[in-house]
Amino acid sequence: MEYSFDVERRFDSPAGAGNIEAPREGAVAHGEAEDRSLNVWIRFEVQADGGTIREARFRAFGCPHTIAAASWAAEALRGAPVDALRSFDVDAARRALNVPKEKLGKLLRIEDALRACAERLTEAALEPLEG
Amino acid sequence: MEYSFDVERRFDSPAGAGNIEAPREGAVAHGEAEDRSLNVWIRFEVQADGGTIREARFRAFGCPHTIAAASWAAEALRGAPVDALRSFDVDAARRALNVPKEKLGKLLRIEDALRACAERLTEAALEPLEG
Amino acid sequence: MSARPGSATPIYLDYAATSPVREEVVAEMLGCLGKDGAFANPSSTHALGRAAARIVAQAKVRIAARIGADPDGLVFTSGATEANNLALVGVLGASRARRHLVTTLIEHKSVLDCARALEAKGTEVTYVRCGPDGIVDPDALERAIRPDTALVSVMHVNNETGMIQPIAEIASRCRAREIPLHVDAAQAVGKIPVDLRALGVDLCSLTAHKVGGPKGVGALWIRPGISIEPMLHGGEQQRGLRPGTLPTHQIAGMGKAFELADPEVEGPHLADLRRRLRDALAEIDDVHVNGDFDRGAPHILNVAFPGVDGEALRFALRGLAVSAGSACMADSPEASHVLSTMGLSDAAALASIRFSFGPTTTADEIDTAARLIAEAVPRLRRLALGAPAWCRELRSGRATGPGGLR
Amino acid sequence: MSARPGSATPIYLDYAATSPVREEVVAEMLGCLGKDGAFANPSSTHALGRAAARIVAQAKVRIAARIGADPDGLVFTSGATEANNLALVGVLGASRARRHLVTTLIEHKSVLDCARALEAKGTEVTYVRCGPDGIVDPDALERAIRPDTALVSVMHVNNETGMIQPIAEIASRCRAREIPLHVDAAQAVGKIPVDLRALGVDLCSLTAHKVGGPKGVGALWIRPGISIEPMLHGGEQQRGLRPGTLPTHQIAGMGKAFELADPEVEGPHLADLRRRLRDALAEIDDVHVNGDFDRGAPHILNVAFPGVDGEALRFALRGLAVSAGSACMADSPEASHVLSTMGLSDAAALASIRFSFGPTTTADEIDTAARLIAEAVPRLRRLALGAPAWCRELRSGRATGPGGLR
Ligand SMILES: Cc1ncc(COP(=O)(O)O)c(C=O)c1O
Ligand SMILES: Cc1ncc(COP(=O)(O)O)c(C=O)c1O
Repeated sequence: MEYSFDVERRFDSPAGAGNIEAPREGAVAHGEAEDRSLNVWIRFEVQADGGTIREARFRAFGCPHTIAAASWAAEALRGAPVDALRSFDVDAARRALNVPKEKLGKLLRIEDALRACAERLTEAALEPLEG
Repeated sequence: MEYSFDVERRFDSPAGAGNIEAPREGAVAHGEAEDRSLNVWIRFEVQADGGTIREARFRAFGCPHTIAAASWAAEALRGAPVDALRSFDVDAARRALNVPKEKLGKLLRIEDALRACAERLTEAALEPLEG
Repeated sequence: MSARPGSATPIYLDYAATSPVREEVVAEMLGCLGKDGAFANPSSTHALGRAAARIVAQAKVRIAARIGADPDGLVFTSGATEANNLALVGVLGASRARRHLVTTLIEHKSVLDCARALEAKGTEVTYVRCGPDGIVDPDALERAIRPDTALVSVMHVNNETGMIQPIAEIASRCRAREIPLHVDAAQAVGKIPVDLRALGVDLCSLTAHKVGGPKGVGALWIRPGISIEPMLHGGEQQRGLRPGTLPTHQIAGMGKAFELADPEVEGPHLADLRRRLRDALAEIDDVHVNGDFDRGAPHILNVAFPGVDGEALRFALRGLAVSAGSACMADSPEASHVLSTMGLSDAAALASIRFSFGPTTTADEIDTAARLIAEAVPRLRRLALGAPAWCRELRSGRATGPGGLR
Repeated sequence: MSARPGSATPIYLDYAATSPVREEVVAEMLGCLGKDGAFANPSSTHALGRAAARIVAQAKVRIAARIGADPDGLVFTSGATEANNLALVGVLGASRARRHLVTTLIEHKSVLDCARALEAKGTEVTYVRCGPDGIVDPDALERAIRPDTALVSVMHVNNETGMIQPIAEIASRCRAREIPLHVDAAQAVGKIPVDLRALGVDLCSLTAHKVGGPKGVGALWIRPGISIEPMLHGGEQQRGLRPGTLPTHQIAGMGKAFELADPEVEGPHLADLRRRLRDALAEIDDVHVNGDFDRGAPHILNVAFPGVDGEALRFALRGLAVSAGSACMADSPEASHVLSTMGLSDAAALASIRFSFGPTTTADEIDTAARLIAEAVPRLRRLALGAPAWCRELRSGRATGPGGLR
């Protein structure tokens, strides 16, 4: 298996890993995805501020490429419109990080987890308007 | 194939090789034997003096062991009673020269050639009595 | 610190995959290469050929001495893979009436895949399981024997777990039923005493490169009287059982390596290293030795680190040269068939690492390795906090039959 | 004079049996042996394994360049014997409908014996004869092809006579009928240009030890798209076609040897030596080159000395390391099947000697050899004065069919 320098760097210190300290109840939405046959599980947490993603964090059980791509995604999403959770293209991450094509199956679980976040965010995203 | 020192020596300078200069008509008898499948041909010449072999010489197309054994036989027969031509035991030569057992088939042609000499010698051997 | 991730030379803990060639072995090999050496064809009858043949004969004596066997029974091959294939295909091929093979689920791929190939051509094969400890039960094996069994094939030391199989017990049962026993001793030689005469083994596969000899040479030892057919045809070398120009330098190297690989001399050091690593890893939570520590060969320690992804773990430990399972399936994402047969979950099997040691491995290297592991495993587990149970469980309830092997 | 009978080191004129390993090749091999070298298993995914894999890849490029082929088509084996077996058994095994093999009566034993073994398992084999010049007629070969022919196998350079076979002509005929062509190029590489792309060959057997590389390693080159089954099973190395730990040092050595064995560089020297020996021997009565001198590879001269026994001749010439026929039948008293097929009498075939040369052979060595022969042959002929005609005749009227081969 080949690992690019970027994968190596993000694997060794994965920016965006961890949980978000929720500023208040409901402000953080999470989403998970897994594929047992591919030995991968991913969880994302996102905190939205109106229509904008203020913070995104992940946890992962997965290969170095998965971890690196999740880290890339967490950073890319920060400051993006919440729509980006649904439209996130993990293949862009794959290309940016020079991840071999055969890893796409695992990486797609990142899209699933982000979509799951978006599902939950619909409710939570209302909050800032109220607050 | 293994060659003992004695085989080597006799092969390099085969004592007893060649023909006998016949002192007079009929004094020398010859005998031949061959086995084409074993790639061997042997010819012996013997000169008898009464009941005694005065001289024995050979020629051979054959392996080093055959040549060495023929040389051994030629020397061993010199001075022996003519009966020795029939009773010559090539296996004694084989053992004396340390020739591998599997060569016995070829070596037995030496006995055949000597017996063929003996056949012819019966007439010639009369000569010395007359002379 | 040369062992840090990304640094040039990792710590080599993969001796079960292959070993560096010992200096004395290199010297022996060099004596057979150049124009002043014994480079000639050992089958040539001229003086130079006979000089090479004497070296081959000497190597046979050395090899046979290490395994307690008669040198004449040795047939050189390109390694244990070929020896295993020759044993199975050769004995089954020579057997007319008996068309049944008994082997185990924990054999090296070269036995298992060969058995599969024989199945495709009409041989019936019974694959005996091992226990959760990775050891085959001689009684279970005996029950698999049938009146039409032509051969039993069991490895001596498993290449993934290092578990020593009860060959003496299995051999006595085979002998009682007059069934030839083939033993793959690739991982046993030099690590534990091997005495084919005492064990009563009929065929034995050997390889040089696991004991400081060169890669690409091995042998099948065959007890006189065993019926066996060649796999390769051509030329009269090795009584026609295995033609091809004999690689003198390889054989000489194997001979020297076997001479030097004395388990009495080298075993204690290996066993110390193994215990040291086990003790150091015991400091980390939820770490498990695969197999029965007390019944393992001294050079292999296979450890499960549940809760982390196997590939991530190996990448985190890229300062160590180690294998997941065996090198011959190194690039495959499948869980080891051996660990699966022992009942490990797929995730835990994938998160298992085989550490293996050689005579030049040092305690320092073990300590550095343990430190790297003690950093990597908790870090990766933290990253996976909240992951579902399947990511963390050690054992699966599932049984694996031969169908699950590939 | 070191070349005298009985002296310690004979003059080596048996390069077609095997060759000393070149110094540069030894250096390359040494880089893959010790702990500081690329000793790891090339299939291991760790950094050390990948370093070894890169060496294997480099060797493939070098080997492929020498034969004008794509490196990806190379499958490493233990030598040309195994490569020949793999080609025949593998292609016939993969072929369902077609069960016919065409080969020739002058092939190496590893092809002929393998063809016999296939016959025993139901393959039909046609053995094409050669002419009295030792060369196979492409038309005769074409006539042997049938609609159910699965493979044609013809060697490039004969190992006994050195005769170059008309591979390009044979290949174009095979291509026209869409039958794969296997070529055993063991004796061709490094001696004459080999360009598989230009020739249109589909499978090609190679070996390292005939060109200054190590014994015990070779390869089968396979054109993409050719259906072939493995002979050995186990592990995924080499796409499953030939499992077993790759012997990095052997492969690296083969790569270097193939790089150095350039017929453009070394051929002229070999050709000079060959002509020199032929001219010197022409001074002796009744001496005959076996084959067509002008169509032979530059490293082999096979000469018949009718009127002497072959074994006696070789013993008289024990100051020379030479072979009667090929080394793989060196200990057998049978006449060479190749020379018999060419029509030589048994006695003349037995009294034939293969002289073969390498890059380090000198003109002085040739001259000494010629002198020894000029002494030995007349002496042995004198000793056999009066022998019957069969001892002296060069040719037999007899034709040899495949039944006469063993
Ligand atoms: C138990 C066992 N058998 C067989 C083999 C195959 O040996 P080789 O690489 O010599 O073909 C190995 C190692 O690869 C092994 O560990
Ligand atoms: C033409 C030919 N084919 C095949 C072989 C066998 O090669 P190897 O010794 O590598 O098995 C040889 C030499 O022995 C040969 O000359």
